[in-house]
Amino acid sequence: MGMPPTPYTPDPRRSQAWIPFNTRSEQPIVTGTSVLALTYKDGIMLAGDNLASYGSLACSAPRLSVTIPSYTIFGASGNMSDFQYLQHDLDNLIIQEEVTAQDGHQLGPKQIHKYLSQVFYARRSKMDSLWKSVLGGGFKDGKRFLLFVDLLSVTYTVLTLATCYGVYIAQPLLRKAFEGSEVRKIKEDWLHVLFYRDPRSTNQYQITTISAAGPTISPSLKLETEWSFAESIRGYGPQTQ
Amino acid sequence: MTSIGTGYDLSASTYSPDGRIFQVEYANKAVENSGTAIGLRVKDGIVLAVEKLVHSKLLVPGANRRIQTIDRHIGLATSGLLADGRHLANLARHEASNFREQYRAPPTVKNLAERIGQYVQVYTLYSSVRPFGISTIIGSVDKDGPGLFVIEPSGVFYGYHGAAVGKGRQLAKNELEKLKLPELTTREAVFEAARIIYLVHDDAKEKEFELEMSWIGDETNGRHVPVPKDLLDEAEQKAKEALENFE
Amino acid sequence: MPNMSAIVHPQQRHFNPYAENGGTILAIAGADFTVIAGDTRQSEGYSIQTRYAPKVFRLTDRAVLAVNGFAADGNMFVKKVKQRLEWYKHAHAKDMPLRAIARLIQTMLYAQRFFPYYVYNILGGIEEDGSGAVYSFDPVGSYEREACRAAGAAQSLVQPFLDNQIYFKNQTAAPGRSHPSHLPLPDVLSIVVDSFTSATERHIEVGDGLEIYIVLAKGRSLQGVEGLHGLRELSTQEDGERVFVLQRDLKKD
Amino acid sequence: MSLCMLGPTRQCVLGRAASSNTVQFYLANTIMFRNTYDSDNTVFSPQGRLHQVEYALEAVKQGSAAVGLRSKTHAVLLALKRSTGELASYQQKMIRIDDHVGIAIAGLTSDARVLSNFMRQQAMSSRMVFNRPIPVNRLVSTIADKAQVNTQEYGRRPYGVGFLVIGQDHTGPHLYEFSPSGTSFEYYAISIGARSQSAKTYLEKHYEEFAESSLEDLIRHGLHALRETLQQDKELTINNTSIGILGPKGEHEKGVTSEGSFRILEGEPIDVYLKTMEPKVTAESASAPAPSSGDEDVQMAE
Amino acid sequence: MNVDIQQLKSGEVNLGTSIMAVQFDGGVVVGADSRTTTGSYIANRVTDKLTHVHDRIYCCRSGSAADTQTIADIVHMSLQQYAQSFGEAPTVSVAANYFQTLCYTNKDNLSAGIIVGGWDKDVGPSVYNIPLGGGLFRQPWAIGGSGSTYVYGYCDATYREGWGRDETVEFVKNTLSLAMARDGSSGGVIRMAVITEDAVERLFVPGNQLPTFWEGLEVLGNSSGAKQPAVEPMAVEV
Repeated sequence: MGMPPTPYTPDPRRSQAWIPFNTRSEQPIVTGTSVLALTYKDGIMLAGDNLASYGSLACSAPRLSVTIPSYTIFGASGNMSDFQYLQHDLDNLIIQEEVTAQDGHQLGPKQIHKYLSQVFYARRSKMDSLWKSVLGGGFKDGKRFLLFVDLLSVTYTVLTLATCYGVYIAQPLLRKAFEGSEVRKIKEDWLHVLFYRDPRSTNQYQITTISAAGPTISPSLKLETEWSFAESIRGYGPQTQ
Repeated sequence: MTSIGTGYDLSASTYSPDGRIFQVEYANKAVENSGTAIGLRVKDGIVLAVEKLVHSKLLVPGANRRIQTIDRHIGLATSGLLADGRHLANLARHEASNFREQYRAPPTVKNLAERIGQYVQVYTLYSSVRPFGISTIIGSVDKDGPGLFVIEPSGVFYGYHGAAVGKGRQLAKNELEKLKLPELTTREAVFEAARIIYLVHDDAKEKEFELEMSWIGDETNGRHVPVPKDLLDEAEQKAKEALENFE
Repeated sequence: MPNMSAIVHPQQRHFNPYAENGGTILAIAGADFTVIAGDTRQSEGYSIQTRYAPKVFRLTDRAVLAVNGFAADGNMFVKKVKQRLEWYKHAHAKDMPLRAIARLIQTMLYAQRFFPYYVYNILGGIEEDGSGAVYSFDPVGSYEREACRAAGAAQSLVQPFLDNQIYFKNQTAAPGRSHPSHLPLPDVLSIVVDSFTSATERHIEVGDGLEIYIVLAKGRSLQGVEGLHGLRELSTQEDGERVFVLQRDLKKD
Repeated sequence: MSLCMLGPTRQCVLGRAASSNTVQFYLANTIMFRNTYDSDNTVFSPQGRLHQVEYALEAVKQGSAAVGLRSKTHAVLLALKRSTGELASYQQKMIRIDDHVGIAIAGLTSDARVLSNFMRQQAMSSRMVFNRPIPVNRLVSTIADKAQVNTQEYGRRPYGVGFLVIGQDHTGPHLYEFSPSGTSFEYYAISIGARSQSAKTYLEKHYEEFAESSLEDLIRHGLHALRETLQQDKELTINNTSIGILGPKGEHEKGVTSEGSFRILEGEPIDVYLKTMEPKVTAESASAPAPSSGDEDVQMAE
Repeated sequence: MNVDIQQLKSGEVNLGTSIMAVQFDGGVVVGADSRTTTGSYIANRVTDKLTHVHDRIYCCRSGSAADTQTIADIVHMSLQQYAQSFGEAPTVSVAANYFQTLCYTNKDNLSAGIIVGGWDKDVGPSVYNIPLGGGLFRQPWAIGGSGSTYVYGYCDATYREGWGRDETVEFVKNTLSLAMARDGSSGGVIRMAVITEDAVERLFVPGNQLPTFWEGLEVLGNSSGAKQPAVEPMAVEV
């Protein structure tokens, strides 16, 4: 009908079918930034700020979660809606695997890690990734365990972990100091650095821990910050007034 | 029994000339022959108890549970064919999970009883299936407070303050009627339930039995869990004493 | 809404389902043994994700598989191979022979021809005739049996070294003598350790730890490496082929 | 074993009932024969029983016996293998499901193969998704649930096989019985198959000793129980006996994994265990009543 | 005939919008402007973006008109079914979750930012925000649409807990009018609905009676009263 030929565009209704790479449009929209995690003497500690960013617009939302009654805590960076989906999915899993069975065979952090990696792998193989990275930890049968899964289902476990900006800013410090006794203090120091340097972060944060005593999750806490040194700064070079 | 040999009792899809469906009645027989199950709906919670007949002393005590958990806050006890009970429990779990998926909220026990009732009823319609050989007690504390329902093999379901199914149901109902259920606490109800199960158990005819109990209430944080060992022991002890005094 | 232009009209984003997680693997076949090794660093770009992520896996008492490339695919692939082997064991009440595992891996890789597992596999072990064997694969299943092979990030550094040390390329034998066709186990182990030490020096994605698996033919001894520090046996049978693993540190910088 | 193994007299009734369509025939026969409520699994008898299911339980009893028992550390299965003749090999009575689960079967071998394959799939998917050995109780429940469907829908027959399942998890070893009625129970010790009641009597007499028994003692008890199911002139031999073990390596064993994975012993390796058996007191066994072929363990209702 | 979907998308009718919902003690006030655009053309200047989905539950729609209408219709139907099968009105949370599920599962193909507000007997008034991408956030107040970015600061500075109906209506009216003034894609009239246990009351502010604020100087200098020096031609040296 006299229309110029158009280049191939995928039909969204055929999303089940094979789609060549680079044609699917997808991106995270409401996102969360760094989460930090470390192994300490008695268990695992996670920290993250309470910020969901909509582009550069800031909203507040918690990003840490405890799966009860199992032995796992987790936090997430990336798409907030995918985080909520995952919370819901894990809740269903816990009901199915633990609550209704009530036979003492509870899923430990290692099992949850495996499960998450399977979910993430299935989604990335459908070219429909859960656009986020999950970082979690757990404590079961006297053993502590830190886990990581990202949108490509790349998984690993180490003693200290961080996502987003945290990888570059906090992780080197984490690695050096992780066996220190005042873990909470260390955590706050890193959150400081992150707040000062990550434009998508805030000074309100939460900390969650898991140990032999079980999981805990803090209320929203506020980071005291230091700006007074800035008052006397003038210009960028020779300027003095 | 007038039904036998008429030929009208061989299929769930056949009425007798006087309008009865014998297969459903026979299914009820399967229930009437098996261990009693009771449910108490009280002021602040629910207690379920079953008389678990032990057919061999080689069985591991406490291992073969007959009360099942459907969702965090929902429990289910059946009397009748054991395997049918598991089938229905799995169905109920499926329904509960569907409800959560759709409404992102925990299901109420009334919703579930309704869905289970519909499912059971379908098995009374066709010759290609048989009715469920179980009566089901389902209980929960949900947003509407404590709720207790019984689903019969015919698919009908009713709400109760106190429910009893199985072999000793008549005696159990008499006992339940004597109680002021809406005034009892869940903890008190545990003792009453234990006493009733011990009372209706007929040791002259029956082999050994095991008492299995679960509860939902403020003390369990709204969750359906087995009654803790120490409380169960205490309730059994009291029940045995009561039985001796009774006799 | 902020950036309406960016958000309301979804941008064409390039979702790449693959990542490159670094590391290097190699395998060398001897006359009656095979050595399969890999480093344990896992990285993405310039950041090290973990210093210990195994890349070499025992499949049976006579087969060991090393995988390298995209870690998620690698882990999934190994798991699937293991499950196929489990079914084989259910059906035949014995472990699958090495050459059959090699063929199985070829089939499994090619089945994903149009959305490949982005992994390079090296399978090492003992054949039914008792000889050491190494099979190397490309991501879509092309494979061949070789005497030695390196793959992964530092392939271009390690393979020429192996060519020289194992195949004696660019070496002239002393007059009247010829190169041996197979090296003894202690020599092979030092070549493996040297390969990884050098690769760690010159390649940023290699390092942290080294895992060396040794598979011995039925009835063969460890040929003088018994006393090695940290040598652990993984065999399930005492009278068949035997598998050992040896762990060594590599530089962590 | 063959598929046609239901009680011969009932089979005859079935055949005739099926060939006649007249109501009169039914009327006449309900008086003469036991009932007409046993021809398919979607019919309850007036007593609320499911005869087809009960017959399936009979099919289990046609199979040779299997015995299972456990201690605090081990679970073992012992089974009697039949051979159809001098030239034939012995049947397979035990199947490995996973490292931590094994089963012994009695009844229709072909049904057992379908169900055991299903169990293997379940076990593997648990390892795939959670990297966890499947909890044994859940594994047994899944096949019980599968079997229940065959007791309720037309056009199917209940499975004709019973299993003894042993498995171990972090709470130790376990023993379960699965039956075609769709139930599963956990036992300290139990037997299924032909003349299993005799074995059960032995087990009931001794089960309190099992918890603290060594593997060797446990096997000896198992062999004693299994022997009770033999016909007068028969003996347990290395050819007709299978032993399945779960738990740490025993005195006479070689090449057992550190987790104590499931292994099946057949032939020569079991000789050492057969030798530990105490000779049977013939006088007592002669006076023991022959096990009835009644339905003492038909347990649909409970 | 080939149809380029991307081209269709760019030509579709958009609710370049200012929408809002605020919770107060006895209920919720929802509000919206009335402008609908196709590109730079105002397709409808008196749109009603407050959509009834159940007796005491409304949603405010932003994004593609077609997408959000379809979603609202589906949720409307689902809530009717809910009320029929359970014999009671759905909660706002149930409605919000319906929206969330639709927006999340189809996030790649939809442009829809929705705010749900209403009253139910379980929790009283509540407001849920479902931005692009399909997350679900319960908030005491929510603003959305392209106009909202201009008034976040105003809302943060002004909103107080414990307000009654009238203060809340005033807040919504002012916020929307400020947003409409700054956002070219918003405009027209203000429509509001006050949802309480007893009733839903519709409020309307015509485009010529919007609250006004500082609006700049119409012609630079005129309103300041200061004398401007006369403009003279530049002196040029010859």
